[in-house]
Amino acid sequence: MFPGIDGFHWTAGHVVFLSLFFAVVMTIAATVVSAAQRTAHAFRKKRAIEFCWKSDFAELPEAERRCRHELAGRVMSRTCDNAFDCRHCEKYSQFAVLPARGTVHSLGLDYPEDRFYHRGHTWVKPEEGGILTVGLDALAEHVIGCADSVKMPEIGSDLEINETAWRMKKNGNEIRVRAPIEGKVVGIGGPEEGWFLKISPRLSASDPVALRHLLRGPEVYGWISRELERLQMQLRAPDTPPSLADGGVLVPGLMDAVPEANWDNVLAETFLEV
Amino acid sequence: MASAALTDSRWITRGEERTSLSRFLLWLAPWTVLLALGAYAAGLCLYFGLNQTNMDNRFAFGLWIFLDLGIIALGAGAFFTGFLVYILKRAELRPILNTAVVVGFICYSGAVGILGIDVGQPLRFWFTFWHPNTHSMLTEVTFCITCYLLVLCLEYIPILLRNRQLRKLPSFLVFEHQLHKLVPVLAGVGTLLSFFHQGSLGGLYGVLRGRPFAFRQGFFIWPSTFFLFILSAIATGPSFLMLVTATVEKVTGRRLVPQEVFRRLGFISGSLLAIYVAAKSIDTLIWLNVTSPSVGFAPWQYYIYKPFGTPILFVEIVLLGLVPAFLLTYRKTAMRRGWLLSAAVLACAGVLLNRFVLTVQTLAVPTLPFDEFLQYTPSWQEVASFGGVIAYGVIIYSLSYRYLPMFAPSKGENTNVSGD
Amino acid sequence: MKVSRRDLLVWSAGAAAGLIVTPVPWKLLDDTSIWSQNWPWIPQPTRGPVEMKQSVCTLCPQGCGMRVRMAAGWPVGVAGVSSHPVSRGALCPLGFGAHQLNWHPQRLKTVRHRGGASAWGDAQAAFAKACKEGPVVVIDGYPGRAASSMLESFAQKHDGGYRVVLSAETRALTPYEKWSGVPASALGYDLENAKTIVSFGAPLLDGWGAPGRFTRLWAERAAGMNDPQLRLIQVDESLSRTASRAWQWVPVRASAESALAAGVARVLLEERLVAWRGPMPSLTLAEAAERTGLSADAIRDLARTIVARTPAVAIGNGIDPEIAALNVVLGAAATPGGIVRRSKRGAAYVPADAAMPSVRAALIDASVPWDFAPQTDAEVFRFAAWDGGSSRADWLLPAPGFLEELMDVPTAPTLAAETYAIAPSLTKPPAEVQSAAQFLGGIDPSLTPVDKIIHSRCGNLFHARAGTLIGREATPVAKIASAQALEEQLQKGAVWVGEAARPGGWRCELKEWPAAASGPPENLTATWSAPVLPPLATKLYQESSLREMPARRNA
Amino acid sequence: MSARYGMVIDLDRCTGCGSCMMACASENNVPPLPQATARTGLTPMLVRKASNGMEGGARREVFIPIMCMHCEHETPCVKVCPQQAVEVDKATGIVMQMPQRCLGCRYCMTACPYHARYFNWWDPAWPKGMEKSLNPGVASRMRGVVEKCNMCHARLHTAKEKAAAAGKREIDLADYVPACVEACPTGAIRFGNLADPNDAASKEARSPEAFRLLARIGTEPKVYYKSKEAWVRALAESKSGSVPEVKRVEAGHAEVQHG
Amino acid sequence: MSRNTLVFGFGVAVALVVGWIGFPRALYVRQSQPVEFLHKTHAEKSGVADCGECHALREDGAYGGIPAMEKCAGCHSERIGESKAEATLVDSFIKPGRETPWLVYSRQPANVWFSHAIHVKHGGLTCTECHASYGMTDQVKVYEVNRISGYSRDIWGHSMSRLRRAPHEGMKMTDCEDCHRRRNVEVGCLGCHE
Repeated sequence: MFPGIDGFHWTAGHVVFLSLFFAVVMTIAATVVSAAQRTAHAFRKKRAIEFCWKSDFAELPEAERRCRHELAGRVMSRTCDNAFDCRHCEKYSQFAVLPARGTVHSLGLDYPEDRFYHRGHTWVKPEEGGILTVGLDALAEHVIGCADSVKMPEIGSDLEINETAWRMKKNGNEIRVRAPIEGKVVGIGGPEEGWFLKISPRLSASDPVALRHLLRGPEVYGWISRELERLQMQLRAPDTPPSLADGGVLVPGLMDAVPEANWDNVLAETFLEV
Repeated sequence: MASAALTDSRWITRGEERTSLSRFLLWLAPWTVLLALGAYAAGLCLYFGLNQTNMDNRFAFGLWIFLDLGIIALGAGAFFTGFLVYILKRAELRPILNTAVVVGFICYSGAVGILGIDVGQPLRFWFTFWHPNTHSMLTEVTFCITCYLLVLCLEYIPILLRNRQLRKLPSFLVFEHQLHKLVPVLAGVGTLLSFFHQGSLGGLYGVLRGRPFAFRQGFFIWPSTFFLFILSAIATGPSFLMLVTATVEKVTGRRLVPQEVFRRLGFISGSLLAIYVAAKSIDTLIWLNVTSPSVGFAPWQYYIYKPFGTPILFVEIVLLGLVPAFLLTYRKTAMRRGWLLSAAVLACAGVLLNRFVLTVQTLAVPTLPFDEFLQYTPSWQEVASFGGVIAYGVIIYSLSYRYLPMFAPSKGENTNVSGD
Repeated sequence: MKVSRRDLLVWSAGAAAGLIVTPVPWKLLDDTSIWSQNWPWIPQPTRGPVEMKQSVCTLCPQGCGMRVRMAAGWPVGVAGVSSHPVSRGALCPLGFGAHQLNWHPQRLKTVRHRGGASAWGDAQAAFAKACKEGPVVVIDGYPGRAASSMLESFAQKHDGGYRVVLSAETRALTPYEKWSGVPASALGYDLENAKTIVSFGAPLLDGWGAPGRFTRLWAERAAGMNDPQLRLIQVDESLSRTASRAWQWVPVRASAESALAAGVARVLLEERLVAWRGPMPSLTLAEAAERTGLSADAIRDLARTIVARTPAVAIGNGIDPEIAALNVVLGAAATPGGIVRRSKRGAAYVPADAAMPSVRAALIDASVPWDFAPQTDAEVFRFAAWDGGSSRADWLLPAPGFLEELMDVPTAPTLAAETYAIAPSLTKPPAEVQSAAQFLGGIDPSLTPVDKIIHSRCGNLFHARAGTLIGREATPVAKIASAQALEEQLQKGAVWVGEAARPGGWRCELKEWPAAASGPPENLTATWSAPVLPPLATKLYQESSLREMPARRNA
Repeated sequence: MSARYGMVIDLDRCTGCGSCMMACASENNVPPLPQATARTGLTPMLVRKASNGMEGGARREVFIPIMCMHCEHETPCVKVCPQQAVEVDKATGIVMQMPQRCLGCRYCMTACPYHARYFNWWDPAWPKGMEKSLNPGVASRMRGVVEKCNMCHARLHTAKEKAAAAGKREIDLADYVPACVEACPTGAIRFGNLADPNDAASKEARSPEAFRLLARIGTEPKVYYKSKEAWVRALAESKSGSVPEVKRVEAGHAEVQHG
Repeated sequence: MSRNTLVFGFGVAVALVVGWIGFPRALYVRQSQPVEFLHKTHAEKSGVADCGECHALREDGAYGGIPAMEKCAGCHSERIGESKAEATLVDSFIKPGRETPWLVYSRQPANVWFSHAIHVKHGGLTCTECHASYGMTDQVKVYEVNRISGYSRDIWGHSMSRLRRAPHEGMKMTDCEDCHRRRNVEVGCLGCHE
């Protein structure tokens, strides 16, 4: 088959046949190689995580992809098309100037005003010295209650935004908590003081855009109330009619309280998984 | 954890409703048994040799070759749909694209598997690549099928990697995306390859000048069967896809693709079938009146043996060719799902019959004046391996359907996800 | 540092990538396929020097000349010898597989007594005892050999009879014995000079006599000729091999040959188509027609055709007096192109199938057809190289197989001239094997052993100074230097041929028309029925539809 | 110069004795398999039978030795073999099958109009000890490959070697006689070099009585047949199915037919 | 260099070592000749100069191969000298009349027909072109047999890559064909296969 092997001799047939064959094989090989090479490139350029997030984001159900301005009531309805990355969203500023019209009411959950919130139900609290503390928000706490096991990242490891910050296990469900911000892990809080991370952010916290992508103020209430609504829908017994989102108070340790629910789905939607 | 062991919901695409794991396993059980039986039979043939089959010196090809030609013809839907979607940009067929790929993969890997048993010395398979005889249609077939199977694997990977758990590995997800962007290239290559080997499979018999029943004049090095096979394959491929999807819908009891897609497939299938029937009829006439007599074989000779009389010709061309072609294209019948599907069944039966006639009847009709018409009945080992391939197909498809987003094309298809 | 699953994946990916550029996958591909080309369980021929030996086939009394290809000391193939005066380069199909017979699964290697294993000692003792106790009959299937004379003289010493199982061809000649007093074993057919041969069911082209002799003749003088010099008329119930090739096929009812012969004779006599005058068959033409299923005219035509070209001779299959009588009518007896006396000598043998009362034991030589069963309740000692299955022998004694023992080959039946040849022992027989002659020699040392007899016979041939020795080329015996030279030539495969039979020299007295043969004529397609067939005979019997597997035989 | 070895078989001389089959099998180390049948056996040389379709006294039968016809043009098996396990030898015109290269796909068997190719359905086997009687010039084949008549190439080798030892380039045709030719008791098979116009065989091949089976297919077989009888020559054309096989003629029919 | 690259490279390295060093060792078994025969000694002692005197062609042109036992017995009917080889030869082969089962380095499989006559008479090849100067050596070459194919290692040649092969090394079909091509000899399958 290859020239020089076992009495190979060139004939028109060979020329046509082999050139076609090798052309095909080359094309196939090239395809695979270039795909692999592009992948490697993405990793080298640290684009991979952003990349996965974006494609995960694309897979999220419509209801999960609402724009913060809709949550804040600044617009009637808007689906985010930038994977919640308001820092590089040209639309952000246009809407941000409008006044929030969301009604602020008690949720029976504690969402302090001094924190910024990520859609993956984590909060970010600027500390002195430009360090940020990251922790699970009240809803998440209520849902999970006491986790069976928690796997925090090693101190000094780099976190990309939306990358898995830490993992928790509860009743056999794996929970990936997404990092609300990129930076280096400088400290970890253990079980007694509640799980949290201390992160020194890549962009200094004083930088106005650093935390711009996180929810705060009225947006939070819009968001949480929808989340509660969703929870109710997902947790209600199949036959009962949907109760209005009148802020029925959440019992702590929801997962233990309502084990029969499809927690796989609930958690996925809560922590922005596909 | 116990609760985790019982359920596989974490592997099922979120939002897709799937039956319980236990019921799924129950469904797989019989097929697994069949597959095991087939594997056993194949093992016998490999260990003891082909004396396990009922083939003989006169019936050197049997059930297996028929199976190969049959399923490869039906599997043609894979490359053809890919061609329509990526090359001709017929986006409306996207919903069945994944099914097409999986079905194609199953058909081709199954065929290659059977070929592995069918040859007497499987260990020497690579001789064909090392010392190929470029004049042999079989060489062409071997090369193209091998390459195309490779292509199908590559097309299958993106679907596989979109499984809910696999996609959690960033490298997989990124690779999937990158590969997916290049799939049009693969589709192009696949089209080229399929075009050739579908043809060569027809050529396989058309070139047999020693078998005037199969021998056909042709164009350049290719006998007419070369082109007829391509036509019939791309004509019935979509019909088969339609059937598979319909079956899945029946089994799972839910609508997976819009009826519009069915009608579209039906129309493509039907109109191509019409062309095929026309070509086939002309070819048959030429063969009966020119090709065959010129080598001293009177056409009537072939058809004096029951049950292989002239009726078979009528069934093949009219009943299983013209009729479905009409039903698939005619508006009134095409609107009705029932008509559409039964027409698809006829079309597939037609292509199978055609392959049967060419493989089996060719060997049965005598060439030498003092020969008799030959009989052949496959042994249980042959039938079992055959069943094994079917089971293999069902299992692969079931698994893919359960764990992969077969009919739910990524919502992100349109959202621009920049890679680099 | 701990190894993660990811590491393992990456590592194996690396290993896989690396392996591609090592010989491992490629050499394995190559070697496994080479293995498939040299599977250890597939027997391959042994390497060794190849040489050609010339000998004579001893499977049957016809003694066809054969060239044996020997590799590493074992026969690996046989072929005919074109210069051979009897077989003229031809062999029967079985002959071509004969060299494999010695490895036949049913080869006898041990003495068997009533089915159980036994030893030579016991056999010898038992036989010796039998000899003391009463008469012992010795049965030979291949008379005239040196071994035969040993058997015969032993039989005479021990007042038992010496019986012979004659071949069907020779049996067909026995009627003349009665009418002329010349022993059938001294008669032969002068086919070479015949112009018309009417065969009554004799398989002339299918194993009659020495295969080469007639088929060659037919090929030279008849095959594919519109007007052949030799007309072969085949009277046969079905389109046999011979019939399908004959110049004319006369289909008759099963076993109506003798009726037809009588009918033909009647026509010949009534219409005075022949010179001979004598008794007329009792059978009328009408009766003949009725029995044969032919029309009277057909019989008349046949009679006329037969005498249209003379000399004409009729050949029957087995004993059939009426066919013999037809020959007398045709004047074919004692005339060229008919039945001739080939030698002054020739003993009248006692046929073995005649009843043998009050015999203590019977010793059957390996040359006796396997399917022959002696009509006696005596203790049977049967020699055989192969166990052909059911046989009523008390003792089954392993004899040397094909080309394993030194044998001399006297004149074959049906020949018109005398011949003499020697078949040397080409391969060593297995240790525990003995021929009947050796066996008797062991019991009665006073018997002259085979090689001595052969030696003296060669001496006689030399001193008679008659005939020619046909080896690579023909040499008159008169021109040969010494008896030893003659013997060496014979050992190398040369054949001695006596003077051609002179016409006349004997007469047939046909007093009255013979009675029709009692019962159906024996129909032995082959004159020699071996215990077993060469394994390769499966090609003829089961791997093709060329011949039906004969009952009882197993390849 | 390149030879074109071929045969002319005189069907009028063939008595269907089967010597050629036996000689061929023994020469080429073809195994005698107890389980082989007429459709699974190995008979590189196979004597077949045809009749004139009549019954009773008018019936005639002819025996037709069938072996590889060594087609010269568009050789069907060579064309189809995917891995060059068959080739038409340039120097001799012999169509050579290489079992050790063969994949066992059997495509060539379906391609051969003469059914002269045989598949090794079983591993070859001989009764114990009989392997000593194998012809050293021919390697035994293994299960799963195709074999056929190679024109007794072992004898060609021997002839070549003999010639070489004598310092000659051309073989002496007397040294190269295929087993079937040698075995035929009536000399019905004539073997020779068809490329040599003075060769007896090539002369016969050109005689009006000579014909080739399925000649119109156009593969130029190098095995010729010849016969004086028109109905036998008619076998050159395919009239498949029209010949009823009558196994045995009853005397009853004969009565009607004969006269 | 990232951890992955290291691990990957490690994998490659392991594969290379196994494939190029371990594999050949595992594939070939070393066997020793039944009798330690020294060509040189015999050539000198018996004054034989030409290979053909022992490895002769038969009159029919067939190659005689390794001389049969009686040739050895010619001199070694009784022990000459005290060497172990001598003892084995005489006691276990010559006395019982057994042929010595020599291991043939260049043994081709049964389906190969190689005619020394043709290669020597027509091709004009000398012994050394294929068998090197083994006839002049004074030690016994070690015989290695391939576990899978059963071939002598000389058929493939000693370098696994088959690169940098001595002209006499390697006796695969490819090598025959290369040689034929170099000498413009045209033979088909029929020419060399049984």
